[in-house]
Amino acid sequence: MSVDNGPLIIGFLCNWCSYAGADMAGTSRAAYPANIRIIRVPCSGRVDPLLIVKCFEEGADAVLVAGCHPGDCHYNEGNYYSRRRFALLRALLDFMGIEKERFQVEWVSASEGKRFAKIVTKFTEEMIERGSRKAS
Amino acid sequence: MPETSAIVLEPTNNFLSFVQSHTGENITSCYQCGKCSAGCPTAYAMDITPRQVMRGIQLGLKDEILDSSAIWLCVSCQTCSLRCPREIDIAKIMESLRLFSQAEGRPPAQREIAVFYSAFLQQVRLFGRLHEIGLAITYNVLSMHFFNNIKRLPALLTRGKLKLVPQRTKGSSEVRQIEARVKELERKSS
Amino acid sequence: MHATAAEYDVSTRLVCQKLGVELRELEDWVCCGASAAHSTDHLLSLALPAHTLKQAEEKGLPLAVPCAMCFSRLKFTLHELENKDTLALVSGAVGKELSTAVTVKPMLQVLADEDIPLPIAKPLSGLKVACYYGCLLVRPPEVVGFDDAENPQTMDHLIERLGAEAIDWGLKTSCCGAGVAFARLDVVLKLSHRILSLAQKSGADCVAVACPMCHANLDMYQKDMTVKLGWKTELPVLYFTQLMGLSLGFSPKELLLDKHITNPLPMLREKKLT
Amino acid sequence: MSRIGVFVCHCGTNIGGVVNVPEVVEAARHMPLVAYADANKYTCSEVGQASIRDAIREQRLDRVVIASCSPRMHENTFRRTVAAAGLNPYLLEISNIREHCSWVHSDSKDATAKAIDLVRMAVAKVARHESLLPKQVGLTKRALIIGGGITGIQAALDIASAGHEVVLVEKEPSIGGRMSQLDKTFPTLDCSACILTPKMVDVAQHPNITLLTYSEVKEVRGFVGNFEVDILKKAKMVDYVKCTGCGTCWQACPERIPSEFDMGLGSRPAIYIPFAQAVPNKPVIDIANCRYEKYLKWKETEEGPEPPQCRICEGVCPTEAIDRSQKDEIITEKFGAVVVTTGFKTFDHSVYGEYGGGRYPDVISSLELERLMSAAGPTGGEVLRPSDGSHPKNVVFIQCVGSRDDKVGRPYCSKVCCMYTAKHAIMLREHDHEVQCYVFYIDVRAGGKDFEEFARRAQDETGALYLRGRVSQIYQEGKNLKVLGEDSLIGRPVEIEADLVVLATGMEPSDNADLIAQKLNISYNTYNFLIEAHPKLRPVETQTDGIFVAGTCVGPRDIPDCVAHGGAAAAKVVALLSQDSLTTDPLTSIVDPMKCVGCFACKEVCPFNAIDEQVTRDKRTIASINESLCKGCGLCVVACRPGAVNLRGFTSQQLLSEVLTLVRG
Ligand SMILES: Cc1cc2nc3c(=O)[nH]c(=O)nc-3n(C[C@H](O)[C@H](O)[C@H](O)COP(=O)(O)OP(=O)(O)OC[C@H]3O[C@@H](n4cnc5c(N)ncnc54)[C@H](O)[C@@H]3O)c2cc1C
Ligand SMILES: Cc1cc2nc3c(=O)[nH]c(=O)nc-3n(C[C@H](O)[C@H](O)[C@H](O)COP(=O)(O)OP(=O)(O)OC[C@H]3O[C@@H](n4cnc5c(N)ncnc54)[C@H](O)[C@@H]3O)c2cc1C
Ligand code: SF4
Ligand code: SF4
Ligand code: SF4
Ligand code: SF4
Ligand code: SF4
Ligand code: SF4
Ligand code: SF4
Ligand code: SF4
Repeated sequence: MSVDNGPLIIGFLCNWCSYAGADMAGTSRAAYPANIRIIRVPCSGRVDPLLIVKCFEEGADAVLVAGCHPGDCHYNEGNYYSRRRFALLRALLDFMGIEKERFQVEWVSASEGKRFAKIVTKFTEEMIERGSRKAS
Repeated sequence: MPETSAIVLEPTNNFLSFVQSHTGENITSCYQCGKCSAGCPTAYAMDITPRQVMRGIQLGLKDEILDSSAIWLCVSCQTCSLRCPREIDIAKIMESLRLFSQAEGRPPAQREIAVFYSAFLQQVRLFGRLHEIGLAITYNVLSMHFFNNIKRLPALLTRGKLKLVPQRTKGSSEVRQIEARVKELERKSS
Repeated sequence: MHATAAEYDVSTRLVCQKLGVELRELEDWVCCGASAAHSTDHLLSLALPAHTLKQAEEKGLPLAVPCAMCFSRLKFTLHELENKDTLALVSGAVGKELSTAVTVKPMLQVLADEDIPLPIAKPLSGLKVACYYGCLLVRPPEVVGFDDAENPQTMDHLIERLGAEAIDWGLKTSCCGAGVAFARLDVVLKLSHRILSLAQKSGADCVAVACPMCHANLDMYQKDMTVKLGWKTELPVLYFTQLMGLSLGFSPKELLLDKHITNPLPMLREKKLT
Repeated sequence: MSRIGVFVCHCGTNIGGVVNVPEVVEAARHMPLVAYADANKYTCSEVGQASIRDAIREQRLDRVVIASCSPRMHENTFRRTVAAAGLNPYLLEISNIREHCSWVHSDSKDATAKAIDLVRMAVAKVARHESLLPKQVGLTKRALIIGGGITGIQAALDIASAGHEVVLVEKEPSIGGRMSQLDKTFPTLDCSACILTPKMVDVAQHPNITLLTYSEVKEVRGFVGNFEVDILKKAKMVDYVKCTGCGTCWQACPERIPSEFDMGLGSRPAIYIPFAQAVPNKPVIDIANCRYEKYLKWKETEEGPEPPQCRICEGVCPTEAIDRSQKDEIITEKFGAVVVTTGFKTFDHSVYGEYGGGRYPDVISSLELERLMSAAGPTGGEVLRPSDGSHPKNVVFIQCVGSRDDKVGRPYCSKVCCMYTAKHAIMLREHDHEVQCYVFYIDVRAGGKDFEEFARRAQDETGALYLRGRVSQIYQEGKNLKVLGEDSLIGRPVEIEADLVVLATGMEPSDNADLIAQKLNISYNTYNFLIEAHPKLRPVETQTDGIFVAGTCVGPRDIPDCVAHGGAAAAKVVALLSQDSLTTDPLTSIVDPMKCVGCFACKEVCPFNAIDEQVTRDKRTIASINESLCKGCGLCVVACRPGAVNLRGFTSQQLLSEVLTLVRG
């Protein structure tokens, strides 16, 4: 892991909306902290809650999942399933002793570059405040 | 609206947020279609129509609204709320505006109506239910006919035996107690 | 709820007796405060009706309310008490634990119940009636939960069962001016005049009402309308319970039909109903 | 053992200005399985691409990572690049170090560290890529069009003219849709029938078009290029081969039923064509209302009074075309593409109790007015009040009825009613110079070529009084109607005594639009309007390949827009059908038959019905994925407990390896 300063955040971004939104943040040069590492997935519904648990197990400090706004899903209803799954996951994380604030789900559209940058900035700041999981 | 100079709009509209938060109604969503005023039985007699009341709130024209005759001429008939295409409860807002206006101690634009309302409450306070003579004294513009035949105001219960209980006024002391508690609660919350 | 008029009171009791609907008056009801209270103090406007509701609840009986304004306030109160915070607050004011487990019905709904047989002695045939519900009996629908808010039918069906004809007309639920009569008689005159003249134009012999305040506004000021608005005739305004009473065989005197300001007796005589 | 090549792009200074590219290249050289790493100034340039192709050949690379801009930018370009060097195009992974790195971070050290991480993740992922082959599937070069309004007619004609076969299914006995009910059309006031009828006739005569009227789509199976559709042909009881459309039967039929076409203002016989210019111009027997059919029904039970045995039509028909032996019939046809053009109906204003709830005969809808104005309508083109047949002089129009109203659950604007109301005001005045029109509006929406000029004409030239405000109540007073509104510009209530009130009722989708959508597996919104793939950029496509939508079934629009829309859908269909085979994206899910336990949790979540049941040789029922339908969303993968499904290109192993590489470093 080469994030020397601060928390490591893994971001799962759906290809059609949020990944494109992150691209848009780039195109509009909307800066945000460099702690996040983005993994492209076709749909937020492709993100297996178990994989997120794995991220935490392996020592990631935080996980962000971002998908299309409800109703805008490229696959009609993928994000509807993910919403339900992640609600359950949150309860599970709590149970596992991982603060549920370290896991965040956001809906970011392809045009919301600035918003994406804001979300990441805020999330990173919160995680810096919370400190590294290893340290605590 | 009785304003002769241009309306100077402030970037923050405190009146709008105040009314919205106290009524829980989204006044911003009023698109000024006028259906409320069109169906309002008393709009013709108001200085500004219910639609203009909504617009006035949107613009933050507190004085014009709270001093208007409109809020006092509203008879709470609910026609406007029933039909508003944006589902705004205008009648509820009008009611709240009357309260706000009174709370600020503004002289009501329709004095007679306001006086009637308080005379009315005075009656309830004294007798638990309406007493026509008392009301006649308190409110001197009384038409005698109106309360002429009133004996009692029965909330009647179905089922069981028909058992008419002579009128009692035990209620009135209860009203005074309730009022005292209301005052107390309101004092605490403000 | 200003008070109930004797005509209404007496005719309701007679009709109930005849139909075997038994009424018990709450010993201790408190005036709801009507528009006066809710115009000036929100908490009080809830606390007064809540007090009445509480009594009915303690008796475990449904409330049959003869006054539209009163009915409206009671229903509003019930509606607002659905909110837990409000419930707690108002309970504090009334000084008793309140609940929303009370059935509140307008008298009209109670008496129009099709399950109650009507032993008609004298069908009101040939009588054309404009049923007037007023605004508050049916509004707002999500609060009162009674009949259609724009074109209610309860009273019309009842009137037809009495053998009369309920005319279709467009101002069944238009406001008569309610409580502003004292302060702004001009407003009430205008509104009531519009209602009466439409009823008459639509062919009605009389207007049937279900609320003392509606009755007062429509019945009392017809002379003033003649002076101020050129209202040329008269149109009797009766309580629906009086019409029920007539068809059930009570005499006009028993029903206090002679007490109205606008005398309905000539019309009833002409229709051979007295 | 893989030999992975890593190519890091400078993008001029776009990347190179922030990320230390040489450092990334150096780090890449030390990553596992990496055989070669290099930098490029502009990778996407011809020079850049050539250097990749050369390296693949010279270094015998079998997998490639390109660290550059977003894959959404150049993934397809670079797939072609590696394919040109003989590699499978799917053995490529792109690492986004521009949009997600150099453009959003300014600290060179952080950005470089991040870029190295991103490359490391791509390397780990690419090592697990497989060679994938896009599949070729054949296609049926025929199109199905559902709904024969102006939109469907236009689409049918355009596709047929491009040389493809078209089947047009229409549920009514004639095509033409709503436009055939209109009198004149804004903004030019052409006669609707005059411009529509020739098109309807073209449809009937086009050698490539098969017209199935009085028919409905029952079931749809298959996928793009290969749909199989069951179509219900309702019994017409008339043999169209024998029938000459002479009209003797419908003139002789004694039965009278309110005419749907005339909005109930006129009547029609039981054997009928809906209107004079109907296409086909041959009748159907309305079984529910035909006297003889009623008699036959009665015969079965002999309950109640015996109806007359009419059969007059049979007696008069010169060609013996009446055929009572006809039964409803279901046919199955194959298509490569489907266009839905099921159109609209108007909002039922009887929910507005304050406007009389449908009780007042002289409160009519605009579509009813169209019928009253039409020379072929029930009054022969004279506008007469339904109540007493008199000529109305004071006419009130109310706009936005059943539109822009949350109270009735229709918050949207119906787009055409401002314009057609202006049209009505102009035309009523043309019919009768003494008519005074009043138009209650909230806004006059006249966006469109020549529209504002047209709407102004209504106000400037006809003396129509436009009043800004929504009407609150209408009630009958004597013979006339009292209309209560507010003039919101002056801020006072207004009352108008009207002879006739016309409600500009809004548009809503035809009945059963939602059921059609379900059959086709396309989406629809809360009002049942069908949802396009993208509201701006893919207006006639849907999320399901090969299914297209056009016209008012998608949202309110006028005739010019419907024609353009129908044409646009046709162009998409033609582009599809002009291919000889279809290439399917190989990034689909796949089931491991050994792991599948047949629970079908996957099938439940699949938004595209891509999962079928299949019986294995050892008689187990397991899931199998139809690659032509699968869109690669991966929902099934997550749903599958035993881990039997995987998504190519985004396998669970690949995502995990990205995570592990990242966290473990
Ligand atoms: C009163 C009024 C006046 C108007 N005036 C004008 C004007 O002047 N100018 C203008 O440009 N626009 C005008 N319009 C708008 C115009 O009518 C529409 O834009 C146009 O007719 C829509 O055409 P369409 O093909 O999309 O739908 P439709 O005309 O509704 O056609 C849909 C067809 O599909 C059929 N169908 C429906 N469901 C099925 C099914 N399940 N299976 C098979 N078939 C089915 C229907 O029977 C119908 O034939 C007016 C609209 C109204 C209401
Ligand atoms: C401020 C503003 C905001 C807008 N916002 C939206 C919005 O949010 N959503 C929306 O849907 N629409 C919006 N629009 C409308 C949208 O911009 C247009 O609908 C759309 O861009 C038009 O595309 P076009 O291809 O027809 O024309 P253009 O974009 O004008 O393209 C025409 C092209 O032709 C070229 N050209 C011109 N003459 C010649 C010639 N003689 N030879 C060769 N080339 C030539 C021009 O250089 C140009 O590249 C907005 C418009 C404006 C002005
Ligand atoms: S009816 Fe509703 S939307 Fe229309 S003006 Fe009144 S408050 Fe506003
Ligand atoms: S509630 Fe008040 S404002 Fe609304 S219509 Fe009735 S009188 Fe007018
Ligand atoms: S490949 Fe992308 S990053 Fe590289 S030069 Fe081209 S645009 Fe820039
Ligand atoms: S009479 Fe016979 S041929 Fe003529 S239209 Fe009727 S069915 Fe056809
Ligand atoms: S049998 Fe009679 S009713 Fe039936 S279609 Fe023929 S003529 Fe008409
Ligand atoms: S087009 Fe005009 S009339 Fe129709 S809904 Fe929109 S604004 Fe209202
Ligand atoms: S969810 Fe998995 S195990 Fe169940 S049927 Fe689908 S592929 Fe098979
Ligand atoms: S990947 Fe998506 S579309 Fe494909 S089979 Fe699985 S759920 Fe269906």
